[in-house]
Amino acid sequence: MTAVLEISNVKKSFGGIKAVDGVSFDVQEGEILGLIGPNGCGKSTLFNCILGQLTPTDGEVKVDGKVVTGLRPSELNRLGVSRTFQLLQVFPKLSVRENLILAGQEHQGNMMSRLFGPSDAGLSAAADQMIGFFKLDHLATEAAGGLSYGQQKLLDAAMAFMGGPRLVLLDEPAGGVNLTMLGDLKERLAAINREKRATFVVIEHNMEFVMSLCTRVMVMAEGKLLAMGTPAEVRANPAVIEAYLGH
Amino acid sequence: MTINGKYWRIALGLAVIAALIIVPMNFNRYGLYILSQWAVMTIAAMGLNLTLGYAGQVSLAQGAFVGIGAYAAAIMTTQGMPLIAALGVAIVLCFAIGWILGYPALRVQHHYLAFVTLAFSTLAFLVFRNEDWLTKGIYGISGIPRPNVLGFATNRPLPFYYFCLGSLAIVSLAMWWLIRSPWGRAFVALRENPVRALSLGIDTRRYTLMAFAIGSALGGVAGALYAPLTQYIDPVPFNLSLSLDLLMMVIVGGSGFFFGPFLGAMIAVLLPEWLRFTQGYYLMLYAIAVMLLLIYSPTGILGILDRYLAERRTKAASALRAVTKSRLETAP
Amino acid sequence: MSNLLDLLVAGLATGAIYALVAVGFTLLWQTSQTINFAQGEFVMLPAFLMLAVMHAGAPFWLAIILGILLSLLLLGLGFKLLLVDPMLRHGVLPLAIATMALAIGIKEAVKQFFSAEASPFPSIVPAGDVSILGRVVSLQSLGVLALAIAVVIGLTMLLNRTSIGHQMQATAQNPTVARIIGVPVERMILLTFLINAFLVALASLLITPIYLAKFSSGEVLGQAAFIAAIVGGFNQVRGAIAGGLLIGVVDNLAAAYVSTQYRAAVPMVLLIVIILFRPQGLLGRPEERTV
Amino acid sequence: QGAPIKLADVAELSGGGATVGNNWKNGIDLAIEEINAKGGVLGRKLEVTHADSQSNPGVARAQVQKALDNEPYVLLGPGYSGSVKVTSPLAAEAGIAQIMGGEAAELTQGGNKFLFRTSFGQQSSMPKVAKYINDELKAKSVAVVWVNNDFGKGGRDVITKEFAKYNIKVAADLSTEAGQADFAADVSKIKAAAPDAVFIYLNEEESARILKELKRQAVTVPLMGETTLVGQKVVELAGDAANGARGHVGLTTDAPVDLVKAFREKFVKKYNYVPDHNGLKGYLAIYMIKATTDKMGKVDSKAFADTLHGLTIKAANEPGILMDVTFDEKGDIDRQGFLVEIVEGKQVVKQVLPKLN
Amino acid sequence: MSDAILDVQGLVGGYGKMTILNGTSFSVPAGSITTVIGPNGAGKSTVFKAIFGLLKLREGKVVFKGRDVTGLSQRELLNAGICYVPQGRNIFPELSVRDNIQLGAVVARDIADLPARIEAALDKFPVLRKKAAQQASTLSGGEQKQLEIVRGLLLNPQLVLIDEPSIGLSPLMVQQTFNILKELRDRGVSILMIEQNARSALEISDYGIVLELGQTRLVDKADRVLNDPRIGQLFLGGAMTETAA
Ligand SMILES: Nc1ncnc2c1ncn2[C@@H]1O[C@H](COP(=O)(O)OP(=O)(O)OP(=O)(O)O)[C@@H](O)[C@H]1O
Ligand SMILES: Nc1ncnc2c1ncn2[C@@H]1O[C@H](COP(=O)(O)OP(=O)(O)OP(=O)(O)O)[C@@H](O)[C@H]1O
Ligand SMILES: [Mg+2]
Ligand SMILES: [Mg+2]
Repeated sequence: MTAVLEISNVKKSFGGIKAVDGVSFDVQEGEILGLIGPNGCGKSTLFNCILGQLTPTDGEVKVDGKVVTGLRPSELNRLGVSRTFQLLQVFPKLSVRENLILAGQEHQGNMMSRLFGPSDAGLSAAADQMIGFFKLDHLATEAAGGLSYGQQKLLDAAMAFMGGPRLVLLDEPAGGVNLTMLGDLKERLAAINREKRATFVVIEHNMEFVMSLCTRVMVMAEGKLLAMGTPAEVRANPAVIEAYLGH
Repeated sequence: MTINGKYWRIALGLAVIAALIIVPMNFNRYGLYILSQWAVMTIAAMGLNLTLGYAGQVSLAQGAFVGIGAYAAAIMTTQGMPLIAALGVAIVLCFAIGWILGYPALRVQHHYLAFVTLAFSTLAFLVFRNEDWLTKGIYGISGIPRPNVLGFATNRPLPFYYFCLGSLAIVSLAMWWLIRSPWGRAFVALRENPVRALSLGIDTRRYTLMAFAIGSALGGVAGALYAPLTQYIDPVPFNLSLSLDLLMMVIVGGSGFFFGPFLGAMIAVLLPEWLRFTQGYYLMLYAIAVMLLLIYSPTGILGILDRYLAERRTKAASALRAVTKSRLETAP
Repeated sequence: MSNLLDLLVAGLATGAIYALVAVGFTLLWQTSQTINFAQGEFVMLPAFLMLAVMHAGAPFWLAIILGILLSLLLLGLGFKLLLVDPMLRHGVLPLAIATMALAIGIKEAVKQFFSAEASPFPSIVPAGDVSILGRVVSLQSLGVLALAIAVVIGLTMLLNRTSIGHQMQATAQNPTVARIIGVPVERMILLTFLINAFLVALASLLITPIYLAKFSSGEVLGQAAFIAAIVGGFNQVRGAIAGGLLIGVVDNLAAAYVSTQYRAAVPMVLLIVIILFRPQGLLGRPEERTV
Repeated sequence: QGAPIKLADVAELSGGGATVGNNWKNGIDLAIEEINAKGGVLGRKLEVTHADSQSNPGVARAQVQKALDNEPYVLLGPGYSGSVKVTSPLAAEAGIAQIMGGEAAELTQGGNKFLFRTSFGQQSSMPKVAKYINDELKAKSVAVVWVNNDFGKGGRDVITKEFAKYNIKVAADLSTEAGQADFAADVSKIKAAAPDAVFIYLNEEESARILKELKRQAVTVPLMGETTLVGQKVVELAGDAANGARGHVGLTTDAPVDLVKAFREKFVKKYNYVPDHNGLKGYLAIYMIKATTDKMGKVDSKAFADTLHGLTIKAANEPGILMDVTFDEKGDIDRQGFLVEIVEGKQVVKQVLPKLN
Repeated sequence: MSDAILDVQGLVGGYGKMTILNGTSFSVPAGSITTVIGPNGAGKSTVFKAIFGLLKLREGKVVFKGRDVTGLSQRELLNAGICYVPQGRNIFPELSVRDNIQLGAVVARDIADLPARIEAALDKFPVLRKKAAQQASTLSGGEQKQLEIVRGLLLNPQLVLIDEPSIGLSPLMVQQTFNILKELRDRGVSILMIEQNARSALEISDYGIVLELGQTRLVDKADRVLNDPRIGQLFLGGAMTETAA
């Protein structure tokens, strides 16, 4: 197995606040890594540092062995890294289908072919398939801003898959998604993981989801790595129970 | 939109085009001048509509680009060069300057961006006015010739109007193509949610600069037509108020709608003319009319149409939902 | 050297005027996220209202009171009901454009119903000069500066220390949520525009004796003040003071040491530089969002 | 009793030149009202349409085009030299006389046979100013303050040329903006240059502001200007600070001429304010039309320009013309002028500069 | 259910011409926790908006304590004793955390013990105390949600409408929030909650409502809803339990 993502000693502080305080770990190809930790422990900030949304104060991020710190999110995405956001991030005035085409179009052809080629960049079929899968058929032509919370969340996840990514970072994909749908989503992730060897890092507070989906779970607390291990190990770890799980 | 609706739209479009060609044939010089002005301003507004309406980048510099285009045309054609060359220079120059002006948009947005571009617009005006050696300063450049197009002289108002109309047609087609291409979608993404766009591999930086550059280049085209239209230019028409007028055209017509600039320019160019009979009150009435229009439809004239279409769409969607519903209800 | 001091003092005097007008921009942004392109005209108009009352034979003090009341009515209540209400929901631009049209409307109306000529305006501050550090400064300028500072302090206290102020800001930042937690949103918006109307009336009273009452004086003033507001920090009322004074001084220094022909360029360049290197302005608060 | 005689006016009714244009328009309306009250011209009433150029040459061109399409008897305006420049070829092409308010020197130099001034062009007024500065003020170095538009720049260009003839040095050459409010920096530059005199060529309001600032900074050298420095408006706006300012005045409502005083009273009565020279220009334009038409004895738009060239109109015969005036072949004007000084808030005529011929 | 504090009767309404609610009816027994579940887009949030006067209804009415409150303003509803914590992110980004919280009490009449109440709330969410002076937009997603919950419960309401409070909260904080809701219920406050985290929510609830396509599919005791196999299959991810087990 090779490491798709290598994080070494990443730090990020805002003024005096150390949001991420020296985190290092690797993600192997084909892995589904869960990332959990109390609110405000720096999970989303870590994602943002990895993906170039924020510049880390210190440390290094490698994708496929290549240093990517300082690359912009779009460049990372072109390398096959995509993501979802914790807070709703869709294009509210575009229709669901347009949202999905948009999410994939930069992975088709080049600037010129996108200017002179077909209007949908050849993605209509793929988009409709995605729509079907997430049960958004009756909403395909509706503006994404008018979707319910959970539907937008699903759309956001669907968008992350349109570019055929190799590494996907999901920030709380389950929040607000109906349990039945969530089961489907989980299966979908597992399937993509199996068939396309895509790698996932998932931030989630839904323990059932994390524990049943992930091969490995990492726990953060106060910007630092608190524990790392299989779901069962983590669930039994007293420090994790104390800081995060409760009971 | 049903098939029927589509035919209606095409028919309507052809009728408007035919009217634009035929009706002005017996207009007087003044009427043709105003219509030519409308065509020119529409081109400039279309450029701004791309930058602002589609890509969401507020610019108060479009007037300056019209100025740059106009000066390029005036200086070159009074030196005996053909307008087509001047047009090329205007496009390239405005594209390049627009590209550079786009850089601030990578750092700031909204009103901050508006003011950076406003500052640029003021600087451009000062250059037009102060650099006498190039622009003849405040005295302006007179005796700007009108071009020969395909061997036809356009000195008379009617041929020149057709020249402007033809230019407008070409620009419109190019714009239409651009907007419906994936680029157009990327521009909208920039406006709607740049953060998400970036994470989807959309090079927001390049698209932002493109939006500025292409929009500005269209400003340059408009300027290069404006110079032979008035045959005299000085710096004053290209001050901030032109930029504000163009902005008004875009918003009043309906920003982010393809036909918005056509209507916006019509309001801005023709409405004051229609109101002239009220003498001293005409600008006041014009201002009131613009305000009333925006009060009635803050999203511009095409916003009204859009509201109507949206209603039809939701009706259709509602029906779709009803179907889903009955299907689910009959399911076990 | 003495020359430099002269310029500084003169620049501060002009800057105080910009500051006083700029406060309105920052106030409206902080409390309703609106941009009023007619703010310069808003400052121009009350003076004419007062002049009109005086022409009708009323004494100056009565004209001031009536002028302020009329401003509250027209520029506060009327503005809010007619333009702000229908457009506020549709984002910044439509309203901004509507205020541009309004600016034209006000200018034309003043020209049509009063005069295209400039007229002098009585000063409530005695017209004398005082000497500070050996420099001659007019009492009027000092009055403007004092008022600008007082207004900024007063508004800052109101916005940051009182519940009303928080409610006004909440209304601006997220009206739906403000409504949900019981903020009387309509009243807050009205209050915002009434305060603005009151401020422009005061500003008009102090500035017009220096600027003269003229239909077009709002253009220059509005634009300079706008730039001052951005430079100082658009989302903080206190930014107006910093920006106003800075622009006033820079403008004067530029005219003296750069080139009078390019005088207007210098504040613009300053604006660009400041926005690019400190987008939030000198005293503004950076707009941070987590994603 | 024929149909009314149609006149068309295109002026700066809004935008930067609104003050100019509105004065001009009011002057025109006043004259027409008077003439029509007395039975019109050759028994026909005058009728004018006003159009707004928005102080923008492009719009001016459109409006003039529109006006010409309606075939007026004579075209009036515009007042901005740039706007005159774009529109005069149209009028010439249509063969219609254009009586305008622009003062830029070059307007009448191009051999246009249809263009007429209502006041001195800068090429006739500036030499008088320069001569006065040289002969009377004996200044060897002068600071020039001008407003950076076509009016100000034109004046500045002519006067600096004239100064060169007298070997007068331009100690400071200060461009200012229309609508500028703060002249502290300009005045401190003037002080630093220590000239023997200051030549000020600004609009009325800015003139008033710079006069105040000159006083505040205690500049005591003679201040010289043109009509716009010593007008009643400036005195009203600048108060004490205007005292001592001198200027050459081609047209002023303060002229020590009874007819002009009477005009001023009529104007104030109708419009409630004291007109500047643009009000006079508009008024005179109409009386030029009347005198020329009376002279021709017919309303003939084609012959109009020919008749007006070389015509002398005497105030004795046509009181509305206020002062005797002669038009040369270029359409330039010759008339009495004045050198005035503000003394205790009043214009005092120091010299009368007689008509050249 | 005669002692219903809230009675929702035949609501019909939606966005523009689109109908989302097709005659939704249910009632909320006083002093209970009632949880609404249903698929995404069923119209759950829309019902809350309708109750809280944020949606124009075409038909139906909302009765609170026997009084028709349909179409009242939010201020009036708050004064009547209903408060509402919406879904998603609903903070005032440029105000400080403390100012945000204090704004929760704009309509409060008894402000004497307000500081004490705020302190008590901050005790339950210590992160917020630590960050009280920070600008609210710099909070993490979950912290923002905590802020909203604190702000929303600052008044002494009789009925709380709370829309998916668990989104973004860590398990510990979900427990904390549910504990607070239970405490409120024990003090006699009625709670109407929407949750996708349906199992945990139904466990602390007294009643459950299943909403689908804008209509009430089922209203029953919470444990019965939880154990209804068909409901489990359709809305609670029936298969999930097996994999998790
Ligand atoms: N602002 C809006 N404009 C148009 N349609 C909307 C709007 N908000 C919601 N809808 C539509 O109404 C339906 C119901 O939405 P609602 O938010 O009530 O769902 P929900 O049951 O709360 O779902 P979730 O569990 O995902 O939050 C959805 O299909 C959605 O598309
Ligand atoms: N722009 C900012 N300025 C100051 N502090 C910030 C900023 N952005 C984030 N923080 C702080 O950094 C910390 C980590 O935030 P982050 O969003 O990464 O948390 P998280 O682990 O994703 O939490 P959650 O589970 O609630 O989403 C928080 O304490 C937050 O307040
Ligand atoms: Mg997070
Ligand atoms: Mg919902």
